[in-house]
This record gives sequence, C-alpha cells and structure tokens, in this order.
Amino acid sequence: MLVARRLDEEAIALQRQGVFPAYAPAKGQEAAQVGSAAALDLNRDFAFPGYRDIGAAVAMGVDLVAYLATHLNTWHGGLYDPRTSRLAPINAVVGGPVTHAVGWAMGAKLDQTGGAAISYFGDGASSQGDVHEAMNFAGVYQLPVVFFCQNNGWAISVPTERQVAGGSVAARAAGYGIEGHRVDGNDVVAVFEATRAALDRARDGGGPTVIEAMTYRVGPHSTSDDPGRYRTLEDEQAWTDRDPLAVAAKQLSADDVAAAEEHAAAVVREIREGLQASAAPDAAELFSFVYREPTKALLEQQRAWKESLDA
Amino acid sequence: MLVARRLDEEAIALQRQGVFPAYAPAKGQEAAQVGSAAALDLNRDFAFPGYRDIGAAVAMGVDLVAYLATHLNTWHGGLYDPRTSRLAPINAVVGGPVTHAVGWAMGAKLDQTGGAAISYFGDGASSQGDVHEAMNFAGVYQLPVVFFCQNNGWAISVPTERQVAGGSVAARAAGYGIEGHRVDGNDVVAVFEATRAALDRARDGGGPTVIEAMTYRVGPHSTSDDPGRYRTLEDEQAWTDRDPLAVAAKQLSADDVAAAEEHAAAVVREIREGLQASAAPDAAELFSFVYREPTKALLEQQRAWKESLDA
Amino acid sequence: MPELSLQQALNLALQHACEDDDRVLVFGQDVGTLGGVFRVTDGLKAKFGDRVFDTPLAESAIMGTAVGLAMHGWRPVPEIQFDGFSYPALDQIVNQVARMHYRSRGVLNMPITLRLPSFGGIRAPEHHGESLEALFAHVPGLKVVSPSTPSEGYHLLRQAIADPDPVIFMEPKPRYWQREFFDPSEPVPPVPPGTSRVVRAGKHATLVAWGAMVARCLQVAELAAEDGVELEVVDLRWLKPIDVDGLAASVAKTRRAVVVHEAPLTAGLGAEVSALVTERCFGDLRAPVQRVTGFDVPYPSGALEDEYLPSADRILTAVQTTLEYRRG
Amino acid sequence: MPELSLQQALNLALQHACEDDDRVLVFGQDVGTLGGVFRVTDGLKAKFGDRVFDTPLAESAIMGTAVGLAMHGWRPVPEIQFDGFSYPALDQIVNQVARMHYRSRGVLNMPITLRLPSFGGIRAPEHHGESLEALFAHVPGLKVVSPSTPSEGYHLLRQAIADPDPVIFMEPKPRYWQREFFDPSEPVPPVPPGTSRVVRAGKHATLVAWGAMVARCLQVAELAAEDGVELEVVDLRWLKPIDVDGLAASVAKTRRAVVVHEAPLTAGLGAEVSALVTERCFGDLRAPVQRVTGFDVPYPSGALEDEYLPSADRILTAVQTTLEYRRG
Ligand SMILES: Cc1ncc(C[n+]2csc(CCOP(=O)(O)OP(=O)(O)O)c2C)c(N)n1
Ligand SMILES: Cc1ncc(C[n+]2csc(CCOP(=O)(O)OP(=O)(O)O)c2C)c(N)n1
Ligand SMILES: [Mg+2]
Ligand SMILES: [Mg+2]
Repeated sequence: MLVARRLDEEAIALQRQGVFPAYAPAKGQEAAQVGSAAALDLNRDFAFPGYRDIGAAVAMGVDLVAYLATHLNTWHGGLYDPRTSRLAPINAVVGGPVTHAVGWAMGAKLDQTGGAAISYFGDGASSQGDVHEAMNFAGVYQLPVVFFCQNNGWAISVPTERQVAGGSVAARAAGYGIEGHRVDGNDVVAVFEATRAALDRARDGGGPTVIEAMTYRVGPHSTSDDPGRYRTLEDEQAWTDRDPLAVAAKQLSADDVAAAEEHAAAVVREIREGLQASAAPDAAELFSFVYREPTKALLEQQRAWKESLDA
Repeated sequence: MLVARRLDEEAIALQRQGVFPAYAPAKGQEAAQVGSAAALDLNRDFAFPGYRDIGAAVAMGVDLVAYLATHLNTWHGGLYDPRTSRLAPINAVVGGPVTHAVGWAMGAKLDQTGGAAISYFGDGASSQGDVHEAMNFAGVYQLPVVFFCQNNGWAISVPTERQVAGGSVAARAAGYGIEGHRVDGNDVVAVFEATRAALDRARDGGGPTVIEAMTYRVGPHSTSDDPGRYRTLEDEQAWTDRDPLAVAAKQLSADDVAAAEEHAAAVVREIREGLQASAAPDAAELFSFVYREPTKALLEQQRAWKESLDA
Repeated sequence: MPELSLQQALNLALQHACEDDDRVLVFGQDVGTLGGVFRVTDGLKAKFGDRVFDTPLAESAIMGTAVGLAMHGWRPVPEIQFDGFSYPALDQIVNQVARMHYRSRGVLNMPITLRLPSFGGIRAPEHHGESLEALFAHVPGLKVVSPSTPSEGYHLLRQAIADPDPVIFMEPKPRYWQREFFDPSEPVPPVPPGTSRVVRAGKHATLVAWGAMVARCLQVAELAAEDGVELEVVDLRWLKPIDVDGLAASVAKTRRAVVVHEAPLTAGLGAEVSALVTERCFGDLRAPVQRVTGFDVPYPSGALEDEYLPSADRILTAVQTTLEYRRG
Repeated sequence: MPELSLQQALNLALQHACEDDDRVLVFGQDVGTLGGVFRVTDGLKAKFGDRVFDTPLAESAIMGTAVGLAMHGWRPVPEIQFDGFSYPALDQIVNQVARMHYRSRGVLNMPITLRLPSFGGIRAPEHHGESLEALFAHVPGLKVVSPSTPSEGYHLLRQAIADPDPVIFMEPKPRYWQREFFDPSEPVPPVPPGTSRVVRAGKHATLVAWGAMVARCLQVAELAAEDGVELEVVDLRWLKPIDVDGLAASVAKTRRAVVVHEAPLTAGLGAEVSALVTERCFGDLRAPVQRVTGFDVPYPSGALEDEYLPSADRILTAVQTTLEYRRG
C-alpha cells in the first residue's frame, strides 16, 4: 500500500516534470486495490484492470517500470507481460474489459483449473451496458469471476449519486441472483477478506460475486483535471481522516511503518532509475504486433515509411 | 384482445398463402399487450414497440393495414403515422428502442406535458446493455417511463432460465432504486391495472417502473421457426389453460363473447380487404426520406437508376 | 462426391474444425439447441457438448467473452445472428478483438472467427440485409473474408478458424441453399489469406465482386458473352487483406474494371478497390474503374430490395460505359 | 474583432444556438458542471440550466436518449467524450439516429448534432486519437463535417445544429487552442452542406484534407512554393456529402491530386475521394490520385504518434510522385 502511495506520488511528480504527459492518480484507493489483488492466487487467477489500478499491479508484483510505460507513452497497454504477470494489459475503455473477465472465467471453468478472474472497474463504468451484460452472463453460466467495483465517489466530474441509480452497485447483484457485498474500501483487511471469500466461493463453483469497495478518489481524475470545478476542498477533506494508509497504520507499530516507508522509498528509487533508463520505443515498432505475421500491405507501408525517413 | 388474436391468425394465414414473407405471431400475449396499451392516455403518452406487439397497436387504434405493411414488406417501420398514432415505428433491434422511451420521457418531463412513455421489450432483450443503460438513466433522472417486459418464456430457442440470470426482470428494478412488479401477463385486468398505476405514478413525478408480464409465446418465434427443435408439445400445452382469451372470457357473458367475435371478424375482414387493396410501394421511394432534402449525390444516383430502368 | 449446400458445407467445416482442434468453441444466440437460425451449427451441440453453447441475447458480451476465452487459450468461433446486429458489438470488435494482440505486444493471441450471416436478397426484416465489409476492412488487426460457393465456404471457414488472427467471416445469406458437388476431404492447395480467384477468364473488362454478387457477375458475363464481350470475373474473397496483385494482373490484361457490391456507394469497399487498381494500373486503364453498388440509402424493405441491389442491367450498363469510354 | 480559439468559437456557437432556439439541448459526460474535458461547453450549464446536463457514463444511452428527445421535438446536441468511445454507441447511431427519419417516412425528424472530439496528435491515451469519418460517411442518413479553423468551427457548428438531419461534428482536438481573429456576429454567405473551400490556390497539384491535416497541407504548400511548386489546398470540410464538383473543378485545373488523412489507409475516406476524383476527372488526371494517410495499424502510443500521422515529408514525397509520374 505504501509502495502504491509513494509510487503514485512519484508518478505525479514525474508528470509535473514533463516525463509523463499525463497520469491518473490512485491516491485514496490503495486499500481497495492492494487488498483485493493480494487475495489473488497468482498461479491460477487473473486480473483485468482499467487505467487507475496501479495498486493492484504493485500487489501482484508486476514489473512496475513496464507498467508505467503506458504513462511514458511508450506503449498503450504497458510493457509488462500480461501472461506471466496475470494482469491483462491496461485497458482504457470504461466498462469494456469487464466481459473479458467473464470470458476468461468461462475458459477457466471449461479447463477446470480452479482459477478465478477479477475485474476492476469504477462507479462510472457501472453505467455501461457491458457491465450489465457481463454480470448477466456470469450469472447464467455461474462463472468464477469477481466484479470488483471501486466506488470512489466520482466519474471525472459526475458524483456517484448522479451516476448510479439506486446508489449502490453491489445492490445490482441481487437482480442477477448473485452475491453482492459492500465493503469499506479504505480498510485493507476488510477488502482482502471480502475478496478472498469471493474468490474461494468462485473456485468452489459458487458463482460470481459483486464487491463494491467504498472509497474516494482523493486526487484529480487525471493530471489534466481540475476538481475545483466540481467539488470543494471540504468534500475532499472529509476523506482524509479515512485515508487507507492512516487506517492501516493504526494497526501497525511505528517501527513497522518506518520499515514500510524505507522499503517504499527503495522501490520508488529503483523504479525512478528504471524509468530514466527506459529506451524510447523503436519507431519501427509502429508496424509490429498488428497481426501474427504482417500482411503484404503492411510490409509495403513499412517500406515506404522507411524510404521517407531515409529521404 | 379478440381482434388481436383473430388478426394474428389472419396474419399467419396470409403468410401461409405467400402474401406475407414472414410474420412473428403474438398468440398468447394478447392480454399483456392489449391490457398495457389500453392504459395509455393517447393524448399525451407514447409507446415504443418491438416487432411482436400487434396487440398494442390494436388497443391503441393504430391503422392496422398500415401496421401490417411491415410484414407485407412494403416499409420496415410500418406505414402508420407514428406521431398521430402515438406508436413509434416498428423496431427490429432487440433492446435498441428502450433508450428512446427514456429520451422521450425526458422530453416530456422538460416540456411538463404530463405524458409518459412505455417501452415494450422481451425477456431476451433484457440481456442487452441498452436496457440496463435505459433503466439507469431513467432512475438517475426520475423519468416518467414504464419498462414493460413481456416475459414470454423464450427468446427464439433460449428459455428464460438460461437468459435472465436471477430469473426475474422485475427484480432488476430494485438495483436501480425504481419500482418493479411482476404481473400475470395473461390476465388482462391485472396488466391494465398495473400499467395504469405505473403511468399514474410516472405522471406524478414518481419515476419509472419495471413491469414484468409473465406470459407465453404459444406460437413459433416467427413463421420460419420450428419450436419442435427446442421445446415439447407438453410445454406448449401447459399454457393453453392459461390462454388470456379463456381467462377473460370467464369474466364475460356468452353474449358478450359472441359479440366480440363478431366485431373481431368484421375488423379482420376489413383489414384483409385493406391489405388486398394495398398498392405495392412506388419504386422511386427507394430514394425517399433518407434526408429532409435529398443530397446531390442521391439525386444523381436516382437519375442513374431511372436511366437504367428506361434502358 | 457429395452435393452440398453452402449451409451444409459450413456446418461440416465447423464440425471438422471442432474435431481437429479441441480448443475450438462455437457459441452465439440459438446456435446450440436450435442449430442456428440458418442451421449452420445444426448437430454440433449434440456432438461437442459444452464446446457448443447458446448465449444470452447480447452481442457485445458475446464478443467480449470471446476475447476472454482467447486469453485463456481457447479458439472461439462466435456467431452474431445477423449483419445489422454487429453494431452493439462494435466496440468489442474494434477496440478489443482487433487490438488485444497489439496491445499485449503479441503475447495474447486472438484467434477468433466471427461468423456473420451477411448481405441482402432474402426479403428479411430491417437490419437483416446489411453489408459491413467496408467498416471491418478499415480496422487494423482484423481480417475479412466472404465465400461465394459451398466449396469456398468450407475451405475458407477452415482457414479462418486456423488463422491466428481475428477473422470476420461474412456468410452470404442468399447462397446458403446453393448447392455444389465437391469433396471436402480432398486437400486443396494452400493459398495465403488475401488471395483472390479468377472464376471466369476474359479479356475485355474485369468484374470484381464477393459474396452473392459473384454469381450475379457470372450471369452478367454470360449475357455479355452473347454479344461477344468477354468479361473476366474475379472473386475477391478476402476483403482484408485485399489481393492487389491479383487485381492488377487481371486489369493489366483487360484494362478495364467494374467493382460490384451490395453496400452503399459512398465509402464502400468499391472505393478502396477503385483506388488500389488505379494506383497500380493507371497507365493500363482505358477508363476509370466503375462502381456498381447499393445506393446511399438504408437497406430497404423486401419490396424494394431488387431495385436496391446491383442488378444485371446496372452491371451491364457499367460494362458498356467502360468499354465505350473515351478520354474526355 | 476578437481573437478566438477553436474551443472558444465552438463554445460561442453552442451558446448562440441555445439562445436562438430554445429547443436546443446540450448533454453528455462531464459537459455540465465541468464544462467538458476540453471546456467546449464551459459556462453553458450556468446560462441554460436544465437544457445542459451531465449524463451517466453510457454512450449508447446518450445517443438513444437523443433519439427519444428528438421524437419529442427537441434539438439534441450530445457529446461523446472521445472519438474512440463512439463504438459503444454505434448501434444507436447507425440503426437508430440515421434511420428514424427514414423508418418513419419523414414523419419523425432527427435534428441531432453529435459533437465528437476527434483525430490524433495530442499524446493522449489509447482510443483518444481515432478518425472515424470513413465509417460515418458510409452510413446513409448521416451527414459528417469537420472544421479546420475557429471561424469554420463557429459557422459549421451553427449550421450543423440548424440542419434538420443528423450531423456528426468531428472537432479536431489538436486545433482546439489554435487562435484566429474573426467576428462571429458577422454574417457569412450561406453555403449548403457539402461545399468544400479552397484555402490556398495553386496550379500544379491539389491537396485535399480536413480537420487538423488542413494546416499541415498549408505548411506543405509553403514548403513546396519555395521550390516553385504551387499547390492548391482544398479543405473538404463536409465529409458527407462530399463536394465532388469542387474537387473536380480544382483537379481540372491542376490535373493532379493528393488526399491526406489521419485514419488508416485501407477503406479510409481517401479511397472515396480517389475514386470520385478519378471517376470525374479521368481524362484530366496526369497521375493516379495519391493517398497519404495513417498506416494500417492501431493508433499508436504518443511516442510513435508523429511517425503514424501524415508528415510534411510524406506529403511532399507524394507531391513529388504525382508531379514526376509518367504513364507506364
Ligand atoms: C467507454 C468510455 N467512455 C468514456 C471514457 C472517458 N473516461 C475516462 S475515465 C472516465 C470516468 C470513469 O469513471 P469511473 O468508472 O468511476 O472510474 P474512475 O475514473 O473513478 O476510476 C471517463 C468518462 C472512456 N475511457 N471510455
Ligand atoms: C440486437 C439484436 N440481436 C439479435 C436479434 C435477432 N432476434 C430477433 S428476435 C430475437 C429474440 C428476442 O427475444 P425476446 O426479447 O424475448 O422477444 P420475443 O421474441 O420473445 O418477443 C432475436 C435474437 C435482433 N433482432 N436484435
Ligand atoms: Mg469512479
Ligand atoms: Mg421472449
């Protein structure tokens, strides 16, 4: 959690220094992300993130320099290996990847691996048709998937109460005949336990679960955003007491906290250096990975492009 | 209701005679359609149908020859005037028109007309993302709209239990903080009363309602369908006792029923004659109604088309 | 040698694909118990059990599920019931199916074959007669193919399913019941995706078509032959990648080309064919490439369908135009 | 005469449209309180209250709601936040927005203007740099327009909102902060939809472009002029209907054309421009129409963006190709 927080701060700093063109801060959501991802069994489970889930990447041990490549503008999906990381490529379509978790869970069920999928999405995403279709599919086929909604109060400038009719994403679960739970998203232990229980149930053939982790996006939507246009400082202040790190620190000794800070600082330093050492992408990669084998037309375009460079 | 039934039978006969290329029978769903549409105030409400809602058209007094033009293959949306009929054009996209009812209801609310919208859709349609988005919008804005789901047990070959996770479309309403009711869709009075209550509530600013009318598609999905591939005659038989006409007839005198039959026969005769007298569409209409004014490119295409006819 | 309809040939291709590769999954609306509204998946559920299944009525989830299944190492062959109902799934097709391999830098394969009953001509309701090839062909990461005969259907579907990339497989509905004698077990020489085929040789002009329009062009070629005009008919087959070499070879010979499709004219795939042929064969061409297409109107109701679709007359008129063309 | 950025000009156009017609409604994600992620709707909520509102995060419902509002007699001006998020709404746009007027035989009007921040060049995340014009231009019932300057933005947006048909209004994101001196209150001579404009006269070749590529073509024309090559630059503006007469008039003079766009090559709108120009000007053309476009790859991450987009160099190379072309 502390690594996630310090890394988030570092990313914002890097954006201010012009290293990152933009960044979507996760501050305030560390418990939700770390607590849920820590519950995964990385030998058989798989996670489907959005664009603000760096805490999950931290908890899953993903190569964070490679993860941050998306913000360095090197590669949209990040440079980490999704297969070995058990984390799907970063996905910027709000709601879009939720059905992927359902499909993956169906694959796991067919293969009887005992693996479960977790899908990360926001309160805003819950309005998308895809999320409904995903929950309905998961309910019909009783798939091992956890729908993990971080209700952080906002979708850019729109507060949850003008986004989520009825006020609760977890409450939607009943309509699909599946489990639904709200948890304090700023209590890392509560999140961990709820997620682990849902994953266990999923493995045992108990079907899908919706978890709505109630949290708060303390920072702006992205570094280009100006929250002053839609919420007050008091609004934001109200959540500082509930800072997930403060909540967690209460359960730890001062020494533990100091050690954690030291560890986080070391990790962040390493990542900073890793980012500095990151090579700009090879321009020829413009033509890579479109198909398994490039088509003739693409090779022709690549040839023309090379010629225009040499000209 | 009897008109709807007899007209449905006539349409099937016309399909067998080759007059209609295909038809989607509504048999068994007359109470749901007629009961709900009869609750509308045609001076201020508006209905959004699918492709199997002829009973609603009958109850609303829509020009039925013009309605059946869609099956005559004259014009996809039907030839009736949707504005004066208060019935949107026939819509073949399952789930697609549900958000139109929401938009129309928003328009009515902004204009403070006291009008309410009703959206007709099926159990299969409830799986579509659009239906979820529509319910969420309606809940967020508290719009005067009734989501009228005819749960007729089947979406082509897929039974409701493998379509609707949780088993109930009405139960989804709670997740949006809106009213949801199941009614016996074969009891025309129950349907009428539930719909009228929902419309009244909508007018009074009480917001949207989901009504799930439990009924049965007694016939095939369409005249090209073969239900023997996915259900048994016993399945079908089980519903004959609950035939909405039989249920209604119990509450009427034999004289009333006879009079209704006579009326229905007269209406059907008139429609049959109307269909026979229907002119084939003017081929030049191929280029009509694409824009308010045809573009130059379209006029050019029309000119070339005419020339090729004359050649 | 059996006589098979396109519907039967496709059914057999699915069956053989499932037999040869136990990672193949077939799913979509009504493809299981019913065997598909066109019976293309008939009998597969009985043969392959859980690997063939009905889905709820949600096209976006069908394609999103396919993405997740592919990520788990399956080889999904989903169906969308009709062309016009692809639109709800377009976000998944364009932003996810076509990109996951790219986004993951080649780590996640997307060997998905989307079966899509396509095109018009069967007097069906609204949204059941659309031609979406231009839209799909514009999307990097997708391949697009459409068979014109039963044997083509069999082999192209096998090839599409075996392909490591996502393929949109557009089945020409009006040809489902068209029959042909051929032996599916007879091996065919492998041709890479993006290869067209000359279905009739000629020298005065080249007709380029795909799907159901290939048969119509052959009919036109018969008519023209009566007047001594020898038309070459090219079945493009692969609509992405397009066989520009094959087209150029034909036009180098005939020096005239007419492209025929059902989709509306503006920004249709005929424009791409026209541009490609002109880029490659400008010196050879004796006339601009002619386009005979659907009009820029919504696909009409059955009564107007024949007026909308490229008729033999309209194609013949275009042939005449190109033959008589005099540089202004 | 004020100096206005494109973003300010569009904001003013929306404000004036709302003032002049009290049936105009402005809505979409974050367009109300926030004033839009690009501030194009800034201040409108304060001025027009309920007529400007934020929606939940669901593009399909945004467009479906627009259809219903139009049926109730409103004049909706929805926004989809970014080009790449149009896909979830495509079913509504193609099957409903573009067809309701047709389906109802002209009874139900659909005067909907979809504002769509479009095109690349701003180093944004995935799906924020797409060019969907070919897709929209293919759809009967839609009109498509894209402004290249602040004054164009003002007048075209007013025209789009006043238009009785659905218009896709593609705003070139990288031009939002581009400034121009002009007086929006000064009346402009009315030009019908589908009229292009010559932004620089020339005689050696015609460059055809829209959106942000117009500025790039002007820059190319400057460079070419240094070598004595006089390029005519046509801002197509209306991508549907396309001004084929305007294009033909220019090419009749220059006899050479290069079309430039950001979208991938295959089945892009450049193919349509190429086909149209060739059909109309075959006798005049001294070389095949050249296409300089994005490559057939997904829109890349920021680091590769400049390599993807048509560069001045690539456009100049195409100009040289057309000038030096010798019929084979
Ligand atoms: C389909 C789609 N529509 C719009 C956007 C633009 N967008 C990016 S983030 C965002 C808000 C998302 O809110 P939420 O789901 O609550 O996630 P959060 O940002 O709060 O983590 C929007 C509208 C998008 N990325 N995808
Ligand atoms: C978006 C979309 N997908 C698929 C279809 C094809 N289709 C037509 S009716 C139907 C079943 C609909 O079932 P339901 O909503 O229960 O309505 P019912 O037919 O029972 O009245 C299907 C799959 C369609 N029309 N629209
Ligand atoms: Mg949020
Ligand atoms: Mg049904």
